[in-house]
Amino acid sequence: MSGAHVSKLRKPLVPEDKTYKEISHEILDTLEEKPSKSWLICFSISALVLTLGMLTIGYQIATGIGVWGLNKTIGWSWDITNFVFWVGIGHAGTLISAVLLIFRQHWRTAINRAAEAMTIFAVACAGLFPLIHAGRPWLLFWVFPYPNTRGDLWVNFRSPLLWDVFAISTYLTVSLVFWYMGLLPDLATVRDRTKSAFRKFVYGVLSFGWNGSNKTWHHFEVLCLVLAGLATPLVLSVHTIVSMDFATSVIPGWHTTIFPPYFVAGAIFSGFAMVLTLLIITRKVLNWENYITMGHIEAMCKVIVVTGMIVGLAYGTEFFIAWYSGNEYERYCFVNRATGPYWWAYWSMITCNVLSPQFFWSKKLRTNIPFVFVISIVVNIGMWFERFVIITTSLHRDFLPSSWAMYSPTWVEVVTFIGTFGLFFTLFFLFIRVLPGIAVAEVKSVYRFARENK
Amino acid sequence: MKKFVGALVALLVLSGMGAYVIVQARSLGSNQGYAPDQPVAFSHKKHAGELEMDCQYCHFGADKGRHAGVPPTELCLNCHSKVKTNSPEIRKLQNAVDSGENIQWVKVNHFPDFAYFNHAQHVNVAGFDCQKCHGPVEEMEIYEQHESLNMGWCISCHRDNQIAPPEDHKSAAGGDCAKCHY
Amino acid sequence: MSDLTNNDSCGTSCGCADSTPQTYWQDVENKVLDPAVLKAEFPEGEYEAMSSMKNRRSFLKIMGFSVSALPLTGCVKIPVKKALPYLNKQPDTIPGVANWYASTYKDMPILVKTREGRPIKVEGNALSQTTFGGANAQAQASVMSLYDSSRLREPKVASKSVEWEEFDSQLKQHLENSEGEVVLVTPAISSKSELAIIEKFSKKYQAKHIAYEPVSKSALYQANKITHGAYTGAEYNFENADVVVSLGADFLSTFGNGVANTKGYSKRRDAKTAKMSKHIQVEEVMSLTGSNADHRFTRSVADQHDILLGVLAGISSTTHNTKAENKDIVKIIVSELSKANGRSLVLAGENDVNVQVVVNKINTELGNYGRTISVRSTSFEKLENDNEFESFVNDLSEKTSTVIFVNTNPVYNYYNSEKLTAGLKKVKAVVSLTLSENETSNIAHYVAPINHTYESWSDTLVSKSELSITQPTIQPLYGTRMYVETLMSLMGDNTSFYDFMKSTYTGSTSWNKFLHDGVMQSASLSRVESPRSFNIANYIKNIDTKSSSNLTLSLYVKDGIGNGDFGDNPWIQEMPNPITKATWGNYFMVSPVWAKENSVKSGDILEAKIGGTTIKTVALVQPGTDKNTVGLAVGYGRTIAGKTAKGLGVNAYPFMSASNGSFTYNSSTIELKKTGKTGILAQTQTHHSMEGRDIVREATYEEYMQNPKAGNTKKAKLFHIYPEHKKDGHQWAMAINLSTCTGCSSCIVSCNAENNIPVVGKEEVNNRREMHWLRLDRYYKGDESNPEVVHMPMLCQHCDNAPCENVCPVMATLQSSDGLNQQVYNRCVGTRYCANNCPYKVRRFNWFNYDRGSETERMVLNPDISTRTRGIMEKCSMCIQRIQDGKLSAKRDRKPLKDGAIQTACQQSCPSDAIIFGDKNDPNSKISKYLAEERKYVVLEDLNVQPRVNYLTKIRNK
Amino acid sequence: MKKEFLIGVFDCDEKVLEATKKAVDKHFEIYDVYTPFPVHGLDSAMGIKRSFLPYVTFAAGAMGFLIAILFQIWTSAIDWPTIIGGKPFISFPAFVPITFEITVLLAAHTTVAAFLASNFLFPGKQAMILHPEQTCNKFIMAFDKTRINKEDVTNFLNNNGAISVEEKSADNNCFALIGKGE
Repeated sequence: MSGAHVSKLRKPLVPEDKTYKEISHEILDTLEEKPSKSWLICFSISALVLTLGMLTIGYQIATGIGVWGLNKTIGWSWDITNFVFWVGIGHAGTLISAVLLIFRQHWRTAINRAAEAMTIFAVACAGLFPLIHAGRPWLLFWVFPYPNTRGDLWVNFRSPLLWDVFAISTYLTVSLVFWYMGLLPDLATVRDRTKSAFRKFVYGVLSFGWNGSNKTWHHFEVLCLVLAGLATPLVLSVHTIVSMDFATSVIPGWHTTIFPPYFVAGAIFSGFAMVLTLLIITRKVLNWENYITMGHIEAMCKVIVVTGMIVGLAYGTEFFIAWYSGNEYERYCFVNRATGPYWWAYWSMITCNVLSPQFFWSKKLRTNIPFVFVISIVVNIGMWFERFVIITTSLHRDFLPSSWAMYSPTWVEVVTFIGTFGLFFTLFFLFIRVLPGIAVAEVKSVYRFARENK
Repeated sequence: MKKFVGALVALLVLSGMGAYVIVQARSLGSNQGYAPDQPVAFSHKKHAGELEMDCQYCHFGADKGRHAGVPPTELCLNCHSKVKTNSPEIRKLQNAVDSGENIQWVKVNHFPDFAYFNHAQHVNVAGFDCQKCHGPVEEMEIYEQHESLNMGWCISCHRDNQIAPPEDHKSAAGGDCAKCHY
Repeated sequence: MSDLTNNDSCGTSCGCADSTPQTYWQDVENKVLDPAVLKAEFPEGEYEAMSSMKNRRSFLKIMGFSVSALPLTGCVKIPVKKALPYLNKQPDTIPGVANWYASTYKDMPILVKTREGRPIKVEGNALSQTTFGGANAQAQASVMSLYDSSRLREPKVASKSVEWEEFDSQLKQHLENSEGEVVLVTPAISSKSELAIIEKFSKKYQAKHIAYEPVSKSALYQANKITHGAYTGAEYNFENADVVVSLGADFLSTFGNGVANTKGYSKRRDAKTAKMSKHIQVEEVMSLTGSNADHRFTRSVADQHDILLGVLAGISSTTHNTKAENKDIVKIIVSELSKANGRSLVLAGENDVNVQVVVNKINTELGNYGRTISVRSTSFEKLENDNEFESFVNDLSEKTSTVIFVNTNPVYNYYNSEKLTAGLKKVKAVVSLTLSENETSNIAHYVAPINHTYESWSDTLVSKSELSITQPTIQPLYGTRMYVETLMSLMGDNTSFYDFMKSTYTGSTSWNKFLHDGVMQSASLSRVESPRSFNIANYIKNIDTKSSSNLTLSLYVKDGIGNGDFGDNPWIQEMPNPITKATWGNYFMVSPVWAKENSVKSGDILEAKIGGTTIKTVALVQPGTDKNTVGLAVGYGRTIAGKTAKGLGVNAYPFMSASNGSFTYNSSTIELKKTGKTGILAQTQTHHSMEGRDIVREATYEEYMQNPKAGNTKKAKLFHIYPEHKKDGHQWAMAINLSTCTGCSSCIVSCNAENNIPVVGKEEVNNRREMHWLRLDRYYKGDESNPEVVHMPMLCQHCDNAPCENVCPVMATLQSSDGLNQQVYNRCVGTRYCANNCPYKVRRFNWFNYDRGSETERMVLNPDISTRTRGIMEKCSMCIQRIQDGKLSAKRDRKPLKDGAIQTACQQSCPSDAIIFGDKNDPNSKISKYLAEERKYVVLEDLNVQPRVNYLTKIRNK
Repeated sequence: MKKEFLIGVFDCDEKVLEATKKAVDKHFEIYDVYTPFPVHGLDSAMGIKRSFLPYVTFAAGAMGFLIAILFQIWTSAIDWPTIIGGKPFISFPAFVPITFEITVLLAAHTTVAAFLASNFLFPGKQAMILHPEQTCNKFIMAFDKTRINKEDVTNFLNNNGAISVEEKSADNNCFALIGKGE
């Protein structure tokens, strides 16, 4: 594998010359080694935060939703904000693996595994909120249409919340199998490399008896394509449906036909930002600079600029339509967002989402890793505010001024939200410890891209 | 071929298990057939069957109001102050009235309190026989819950008997949730 | 009672911080039932119903009953429940069927609904010719006070509990042996039989009977004595009044018989049915009555005096130099009054004899006596007399043998409490007959509980020509005794008051009819007094018209709480004040002008210096308050009271004073300063402007007369993209007349009582989580110092195209075939999506398991309605239980359902008949006629949610 | 059951691709080629037929679509029609999202199930490994010893870039891992 020829037009996706074996080793050795100190610290903090979050949720379920800061006017706030926030983050992974697969974007191979894992963990965090936001979560199984003793009382298929149930569960399970199918060859590699009998057994079970047979590879590639084909509309549908929670309602600020594309763009925006955040950490911690290259980071920055501008356009369009519609409630709602008691949330959103990505026009800035890291976090903060603005400021002043009210979160909501970060990072740190964090087989398959063998 | 047979068997076993779970789940919480021992060995068979007493002689609330009611102990003594006064079971009644310590009957038909049921609606207005819901009480030595009394059971009857009200009463509203739940 | 502990353990403690302890409540599907509900749900329970007057057994025995809910050992499939029949047949009681008894609450003839012997709901008695079926919020809430667990349960001598016999013998011995004066202090009494017993008692022990009311109308009675020769109140006939001028008199609520006044007043407020009256109000703080006025002027008390004298001068031969700023007001009033000679009514709220004499003079001059106002004397009343009470306090000495306080609490609500207490210390024995322990009973040697009204017999003069019976609807819950029977017993008379009272009504038919109807009309109960001559100049000269540049404290009476008697009633505490929308406590009501000058915001804690006293409480910036006036409600700041009232708010009574022989409520100078701290001002509404939205539609009377559609011309262009569902059979609808709705809030409490709506407490109201299904939106319009006010009852609109229904994932809310928006509590999982998507924000979520009080207190619950546990959405059901009951009754009688046979709780309680409910498919129904009205509109029509609740344009006679 | 194989070990994807093409030309019956990643063109070189999976996807998707739409219509309009928000019993627009989701759900999962079933992959299956690095960096061309001329093939492999040619016997008992093996 020595003496690779380097293309003049494109840079190879794996910049340094490696053997396939070296690739395997560099990526998979983490799984064999004892956990590093930094990993242990990160993991412990995450697990601690997760535990705190879970205890808080336990307290909330035992006592009642009243421990949150909601009221008769504002029935949703942090709970659904966090839900939409996490669902949004959960979009980039599938998008990277599915859409980019269909478009044959080979650079995706280095990041798709982690991004997909992130998707699943984010969707798990998201799914938590609809569960715990219910007044009687122990009865939530009623949302499934199963035969029952109540004269077969079914569910309301007209409810966007029910659409959510189907959309989120479909998305979660399809993402999960998609991700897991992709893992099979790599798990087999781990299984065959490891010396430990225990690992051999565990990865043996997990790898489904994969042996690299080309008959299987053939079906496998078709399967990936099919799943990618299904996941692409799916990923668009999920945030579309989430946006319909609001778009199909009558509340000014919610009742907006622009929501589906606006939400999807926002989701990609926030998802890519989160992928950036995570991968910047991971490539540093695991020394994967060779696989997750500056090219990847730049590409993602460009996606962020584009989606950020789409989101900005959506903000402008919303405002324009509210004025143009002549509907006094709509008009008031949007003026209230910008100038009402929650003006700071609105302007935080604008600053973080529309202004901050503009820095990425400059190549200097978008190749400055600490800067990119900061902006990626800023974008996520902005996207959280976007959902908060949509949900809370629309609700707090709707039609009848007599019911106008204010909202502020309690410690329970704050800790629960932080707790989901605990869940997310606990899962993520576990993932990079026990599963191949980069799709080894796929990296190998694109290793020769823009590089010719002698 | 073997694979197919195996898969088929597995499928059959799985669907069988599923069906079993569904059937079991559907009878969950139902108390059908519940026939507890009562503190007084009262026989509906004797009173309602052989003696052909009218149900509403004792359960006089059934025609008038929400509850059919367990009859006041004094009511039993209308007859039993003369009839079979020596029976130890009857003496329990007399003792109860004398001492003021009431007899604790065991409730058989249990309705959850989120479901409103009105006897008068069914007995007086719809004109149903008691047996329609309570089964052949006149044959029961020990009274038992004859029907499942779950919502599906209520609903099936409400569907079958879209009770035609007298001309002027309009909507029987037989299927509305708020017929029972409020 | 083993089952009770069982219940405790199954309950969940609630974390909402409030002074009231949180306890448990059963889940709607919890199989271990709470006994209070069990009693209702499964009335085979042995508790003995108070079904007839004759067959009453000790209710305490009921408390010993037992309904076991023990899980079967081993196979826990369903808990074993015991069904306990009545031991004895209970005539008139059919389990699950309500009995209604006529009774009286204060001056309101009422009907009490009992279920299995428990009073659970109060409604007005429609046979009354005084209140015509109206009942105010207090009457609605009174049933809650009955069960109050802070009620006193046994007599006490020197703080030690004793048996009744012991109490009687000790006190009797004291009365017989002790030398000196005996004084009996009661509230104002207008009961024939009670007064007869008191008279006997007075005779036997040479006792002096004084009537005392902390919120006194003594000056009015004195004025009537001067002008008509009778120490009595006046009766007003608002129905005959074309022009009503009120100077600070809150006649729709706290001045006189508010319900009777509202009934008459509202008959002239519906522009469709009668010539609309014109109402002019001049007042220093915004009152409920003022909020309904066609012309309202914010003026200080001194300015009101000025206006009063100006008006007198304008219509009579007296002269007065009216201040420049009041000239216009006087001009308007005089011109309106002179257009309506003999058909007008002038009232003043101030407890000042000079003012009241001048008012009487004005009414005389206008020829109103005999038409809109009458003074009738009767021997069947003993009214409060501030003078008498003043001299009683002054004369307290060692010479006084005994002071018996009957249901009065002057140690709390007399302005000079210290002097009174010091005086009482000299008295040999202080006796307090009281419902629950209070500040007065605390210093009394003998303390004995009295019955609640619903445990008592009485006959009350509710108007000068109508008697209303009070009959018990339950055995005394806590071993209490009617105070009259205590007096009888102290006289050695061991017969019952019931027998005595009955014996005064000769002829069994009249008694039975009285008992059945609850009311009895007779002109012979009183005599009409005609005006006498007097020298008006003597009174004019005593009226002070000098404006003060200092802040003046004006004490006012809050609707509901009244003089403080209702402090321990959680329903009343949580009822938002009709004007301020504040609950749970009192506050300094300051004008927006003053607030701006001193940069004070609502919720700031202010420190006030009044005389030598300093108090601190929150400020509420109230539009329509005079800039030199600070309003403060009486009735708060209790130090010895039940769990609800204790420590809530500040006591305003010490800032009363006495002058001209009567109590004065608005003379103290007050200095206010900011403390820099903020407090809780639990308001249910914090935004007061309609923001120019099309919510309440309005027109002036003039515009309406030209075009009945005036103000209601906007019509949204609606179209349906779907075919509509067929709407046959009964189709329920409601109409609310905004012209007659006064905002009195009786409907709110009635709805609470009918529908088991939980009380959430101050903190939770402040968190904007009150549970009221029906709320009254109050909006201000125009000038901040004197805004126009609208009241709008807002409840579930039962939309045909309900946005809430679409979004519920589990179909817990859907449309019924008769057009109601049903909420199925037991199906609800609590996503709150429906509440978010409700444009009217009328859905209420159970954030916690709310405290339903003690076991006895829970007996007030309506057994036909489930109590909702936490995590469940609830809302107005249009009183579905009443609809079901009405339909069932009609079906049982094999008769068509009559229009009006079904009344919702809010409709029934409305003293101004502003709410109409019925079948809109019935062309002859009242509701159909309302729906065909030109004034009819629906709120947020352009959303095309097709509400079933309609509103009629508010017409102002401007 | 043991099976005897002759394997050629390659260290480069291009070489194994070339060799495969030639082997097919020479009519050597290739048992399978094992590669650590999918080598582009290898499947067609081996003459593997186009995967049937897309047909499964389509069929399952169509099935999901039908099930979803019919179930929603049946529950909302036939089994228990309820008036919700004034909308018709069959509110087609409202049924679209769930119909789409169920279509995707069924299509995706059925395809995965078909993939696993057709390749006989399941959790705990014992992988048949002919060379320890076949999932890492070696490309293995395997021949069933019983169906080839050993010498010809060995020569062929040696001449076409194989770094070594080995004889392997492999246990293809797929259950060995979970302890049911011999």
